[in-house]
Amino acid sequence: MSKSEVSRRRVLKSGAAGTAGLALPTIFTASSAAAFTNEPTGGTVTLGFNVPQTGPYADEGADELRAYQLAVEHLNGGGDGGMLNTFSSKVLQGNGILGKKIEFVTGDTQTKSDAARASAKSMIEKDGAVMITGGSSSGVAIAVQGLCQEAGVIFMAGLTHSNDTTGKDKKANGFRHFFNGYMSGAALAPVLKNLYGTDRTAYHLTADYTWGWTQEESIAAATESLGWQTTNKVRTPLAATDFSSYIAPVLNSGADVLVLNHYGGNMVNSLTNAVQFGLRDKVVNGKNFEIVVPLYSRLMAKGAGANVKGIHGSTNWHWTLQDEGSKAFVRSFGTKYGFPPSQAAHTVYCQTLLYADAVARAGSFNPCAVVEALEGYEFDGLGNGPTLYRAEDHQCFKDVLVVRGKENPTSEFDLLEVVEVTPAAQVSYAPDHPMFAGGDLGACNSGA
Amino acid sequence: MSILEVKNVGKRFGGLQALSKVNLSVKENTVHAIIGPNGAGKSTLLNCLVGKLMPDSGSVMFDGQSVLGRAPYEINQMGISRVFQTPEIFGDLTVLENMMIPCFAKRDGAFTLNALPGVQKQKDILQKAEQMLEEMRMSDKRHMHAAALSRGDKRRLEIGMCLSQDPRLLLLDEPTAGMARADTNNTIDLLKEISDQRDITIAIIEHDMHVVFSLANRITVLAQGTPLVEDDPENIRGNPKVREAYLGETA
Amino acid sequence: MDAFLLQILNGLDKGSAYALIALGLTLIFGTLGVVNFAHGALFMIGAFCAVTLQRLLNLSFETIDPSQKDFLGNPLKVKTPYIESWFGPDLGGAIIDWSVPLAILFAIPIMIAIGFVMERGLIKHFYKRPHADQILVTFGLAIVLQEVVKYFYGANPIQTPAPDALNGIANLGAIIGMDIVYPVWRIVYFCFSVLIIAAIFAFLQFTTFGMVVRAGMADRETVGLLGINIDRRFTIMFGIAAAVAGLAGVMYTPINPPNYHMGMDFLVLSFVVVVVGGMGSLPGAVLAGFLLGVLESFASTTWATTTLPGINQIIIYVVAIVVLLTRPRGLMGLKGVMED
Amino acid sequence: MFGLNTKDTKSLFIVAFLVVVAPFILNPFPAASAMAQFNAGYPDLMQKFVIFGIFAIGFNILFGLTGYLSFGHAAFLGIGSYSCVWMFKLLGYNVIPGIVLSVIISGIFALAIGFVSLRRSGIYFSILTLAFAQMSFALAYSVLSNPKFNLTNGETGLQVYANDPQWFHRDSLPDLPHLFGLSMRATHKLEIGAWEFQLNAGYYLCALMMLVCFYLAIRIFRSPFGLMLRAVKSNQQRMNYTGLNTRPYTLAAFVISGMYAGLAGGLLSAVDPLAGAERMQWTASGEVVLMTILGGAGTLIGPVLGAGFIKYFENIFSKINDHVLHSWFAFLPDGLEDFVVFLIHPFIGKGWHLTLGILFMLVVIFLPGGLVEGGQRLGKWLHRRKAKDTPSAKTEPAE
Repeated sequence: MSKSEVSRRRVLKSGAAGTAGLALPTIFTASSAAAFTNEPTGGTVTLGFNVPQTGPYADEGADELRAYQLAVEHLNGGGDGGMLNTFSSKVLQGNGILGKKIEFVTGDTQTKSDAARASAKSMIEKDGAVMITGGSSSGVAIAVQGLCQEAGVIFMAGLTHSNDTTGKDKKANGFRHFFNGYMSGAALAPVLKNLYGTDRTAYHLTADYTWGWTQEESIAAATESLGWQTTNKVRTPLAATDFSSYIAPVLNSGADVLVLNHYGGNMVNSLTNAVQFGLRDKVVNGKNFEIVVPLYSRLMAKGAGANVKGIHGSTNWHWTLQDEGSKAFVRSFGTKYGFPPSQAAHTVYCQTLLYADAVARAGSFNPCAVVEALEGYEFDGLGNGPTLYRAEDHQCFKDVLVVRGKENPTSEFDLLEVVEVTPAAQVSYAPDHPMFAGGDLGACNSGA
Repeated sequence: MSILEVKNVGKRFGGLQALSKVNLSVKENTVHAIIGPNGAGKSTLLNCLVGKLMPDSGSVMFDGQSVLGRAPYEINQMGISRVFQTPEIFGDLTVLENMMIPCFAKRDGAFTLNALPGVQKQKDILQKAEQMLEEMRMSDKRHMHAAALSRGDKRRLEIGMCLSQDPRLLLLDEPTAGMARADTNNTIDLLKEISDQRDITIAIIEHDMHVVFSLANRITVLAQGTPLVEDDPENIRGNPKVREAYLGETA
Repeated sequence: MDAFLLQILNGLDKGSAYALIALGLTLIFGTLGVVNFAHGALFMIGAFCAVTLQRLLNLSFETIDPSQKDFLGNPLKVKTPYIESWFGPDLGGAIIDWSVPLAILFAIPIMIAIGFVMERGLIKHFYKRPHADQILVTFGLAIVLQEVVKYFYGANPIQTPAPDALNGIANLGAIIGMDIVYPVWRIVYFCFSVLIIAAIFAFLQFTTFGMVVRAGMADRETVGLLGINIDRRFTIMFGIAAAVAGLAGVMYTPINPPNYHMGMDFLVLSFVVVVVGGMGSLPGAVLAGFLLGVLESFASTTWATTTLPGINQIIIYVVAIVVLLTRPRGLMGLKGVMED
Repeated sequence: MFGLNTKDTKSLFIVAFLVVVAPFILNPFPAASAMAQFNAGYPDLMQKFVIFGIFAIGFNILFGLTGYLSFGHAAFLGIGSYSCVWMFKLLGYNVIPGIVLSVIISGIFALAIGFVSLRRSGIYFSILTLAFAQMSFALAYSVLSNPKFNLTNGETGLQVYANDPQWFHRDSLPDLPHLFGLSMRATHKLEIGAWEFQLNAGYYLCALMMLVCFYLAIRIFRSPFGLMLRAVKSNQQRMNYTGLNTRPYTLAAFVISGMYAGLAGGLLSAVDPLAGAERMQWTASGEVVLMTILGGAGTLIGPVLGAGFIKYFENIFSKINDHVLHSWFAFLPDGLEDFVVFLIHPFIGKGWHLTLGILFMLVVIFLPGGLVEGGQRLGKWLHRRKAKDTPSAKTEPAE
């Protein structure tokens, strides 16, 4: 009996799909009955976690993956619920999303646009993922965001700090919770003014690719508006490992602040080299020489070791924050894995919750419905205070942390201390700000 | 009429005067041997003839045209083929393919982008290669890898490859070096046959007097980079200067 | 002027690492005729010898300190290295502080052992195989080695500081009345490299063993005919080359914290260095190492990058192309080596 | 047929058949089963198989035939990709101009780079090509993407923006690369029982291109030109003294393989309109070397096999995580399950590089001729077994 059923179904299905396919080649989905790409039809919904698992950012990727698994556990009703308990929206019931149990697939971006897109495509084409999230660099985030826009799925960006992600490369289907270069500059500038005064001369070392440029542009603009001078902006190759030949000219340049617009291995090495050359103990024009690292990450600070002591930078989130959301997250993450989460882990955890919540509020997995639910959405309780997902560019506006390398760490995780929580209002900018201009959000694409 | 005219050729390597004032004239349709003790400059002279080395002075004319400054492949296209001391063949290719390559070079010149028609469609080339293999009595080995051939067969193949281009001048660099007696004799017979049956000039550099006197009808003796004497074999055999310089010990 | 001298120093320092890696590479080319794509991985393993020793010395027992809390609010577990409890905080602390220099002693036997195992277990079977096969198998090995390291140590860089006494800066220019400050450890690194290079050359020049190896490099078959067991000596040379790469790695760790892919970062560069120097030429490798290091430093100056944007990223390759086109076998290459 | 001998015609037909039915044979497991993880029959991966197949076939014309080991072929892949995306930006999303231009531009670059690099041989040639490719990569990544002269769009990758001219774009055409209106992303899903198969337009375009490339490669292999290239590999000295100028032969091979690479790059952009600079990095050049050697350098089908092998690992193994492992071994008792997962864990997911590295070594050590040799050995072994069986079967009745 079951046999005949199978064969009948086969005939019907392939016949129907056949005619539909011939008449009008559809994009990504075959059955024109589906309302949007990868509409979940069974009792489960698949999310795609696309993180660097090989290459220099593999550790961050691994931390993101841990946070994703934790988020899935919480959303499916497992564990202690984490930030679900502190999240301002209460529509999530711990029964998956819209009653569908969450399943996930993982992939390796290799921190290369090509590989990241290939991996995301396999999630969409093969595994039927309805949302892609992750990444630990802006190039990859922008590449995958573009793909998701074309394919008609939602992209919830992971760690991406370039202005372009929600600037000139913004896409309707893409959303960023993480802060950006402009915000780093705007948050840091007042703190730097208080600490170092307004009569300062800055020397920039910048990683020579898009993120570095937007970071440099942002921080230079912010500090110059304080009255600081900029003596030099030097681009360093991404592949550089030894920065001595870039650090040495700083010594006699007359500058008294060195800004390192570097991330990852670049930042670890350039900071190590700068300290090696005695810059931290140097006195120029009667002022102590200072080093600033606009984008800090605890994982990278660990790589730089004692060199980070007393050096300022900004970060999206830090595990020492004492609000209820952060505490709940650190508790459930720490209990499960034995160490506190990184900011990358935090942002992707939030993104997963925010996506699930948006679907639940919209009552549909349809990307366009999700976009509508997220646009202009205000929420709280996810560790960054009251936050707005701005409709114009899909960027989250929230408080930004200014942190400093701790002088006397009590543990291997206790490397940074929060100096200042810059309120969201101070880091906000107009959607058409020149640093973000040139992009077009376009219309949401559901793939239908 | 001489086909190859070497005039006043000199060549220095650092402090060593390898060749000085070499004059040589090879007549058409003869077998001309160049002999001399080790270090006499035989190989250097040969390399100057085929474009591998550029002499410091003098001239080398082939059939009225200078060969100096030309690349080896150009000189070959002028009609000079060279057989090496250790056979230089295409070891990775089959015997038949080895034989086809010079045929292509003869037909198509130094370079032709003949990338689409199959080799098997080139009937004229195939026929010529097969015919040459027949002549070399190697037809039965046509599908063997050339590297797997015996030393003697490699030598035959190489000579066959040179002949398939119908060169006007065939240069042989100690063609029997390292060969067993039987192989040497076979090679002598082969070369005799070639010079008898073909309209070809052969210049041969040789150590082995047996080979030289079996083949050559003109001999130049080189000593210390300069020609000692040039004469017919009978006269060379009896020449005391040559005996002193070279044959004295070996003859 | 002092900026100029500083860049020379930087160049020599970079060149030290290039020269040491290239020296080992070219030793292996020259002696064994093997293209070793795993040589960068050996450099990396050397660096992780230092990391491992640092970890070993920091092996700790935990005591619970109820007065402090960890990040989850539980009582903090305070770690005390065994070394400190055995030797007292002063001596124990000093031993930990000097872990990088101590790692030299730790790394030499390990690297030589790794070299032996690699040569006898794998490379030996590839002497007669085409270079392409050698490249593929050693590249595979390099991937395996680096993934194993990544599995145990993670992907992030690991800080391995120099001893405090060598961590500061020194005023080199004081002697000539100028103000040229330079990190002490970088000076140590340069001196160390010169020492190692000199030792290798002396070893090859003045010992019987070295003479045989040099003869073997020139003509392996003839030396083999003399009844000398050249293979065993070549195995030892492979061990030495591995040790040189390893030591370069150990001493490099305080300059830049090591990570698992640092070998790959240096691999391509060191191949360029070897080829620019000339395949199979030891002095060539050293010369090219320092030369490219210095040129790279100068190309990184603002003056150079404003004159020719991007020159700092391509200088090595430009030099490689120019050298290879004007000197077919590199600066000091030997004829016929690796040309087929 | 097609000017090929029977054996080659047969292999061409076999390849054509496999390529056509690839969406089916690459999806042997039902979509919902645990083994579906190993299914490779989805558009992106199938496209990668054939595109990198083209890349490797082209590389093999240079390396397999002449023995010149280029370490910079990824540069042509990248140049092809950029050219194609530029056509999208300027003209519109039809893939034909992009693909044509990518072949032409990469051919021009190959001519220039080859002309210089081929003055040297052996490892010196390899390093020259590597140097050119690394320069291209470094420049594309940073200098050529500065705001004043943005040729490559740097780290993000070159892509089409809404304000690009796209002169021939009309609203009726898809807003994605298409072939006269047929979107490259158009996928027809076929559900047969528990199985699901995807027939993708982009894949079939690439597959068609690959067949053409494969066919041309066969013709080149069997032509006098191919013979000359093999002669170059075998003995350049003899070539020169046979009146043949080796330089133009190697240069022609270099340019042809560069154009193959450019075509592959163009197709990459055609199925996914974003061209990243990483495509030009030395690791990408190394990848095609590995593909070719792994599959069997100098053989016709080897490079395609090698390309498939590497891309399969990259895309399938990297996606297996502990979660998946646990679901596979759920039938085992708990302790044993954890133990098995623990054992396999280092080799999958983030450890896929390790697995690939080990496999490289195993293949090179035990199968010097690459996967093709493996196949031949397997064939011989089967043949022998059959041969053993047959005589015994024949002798039986006699008894």
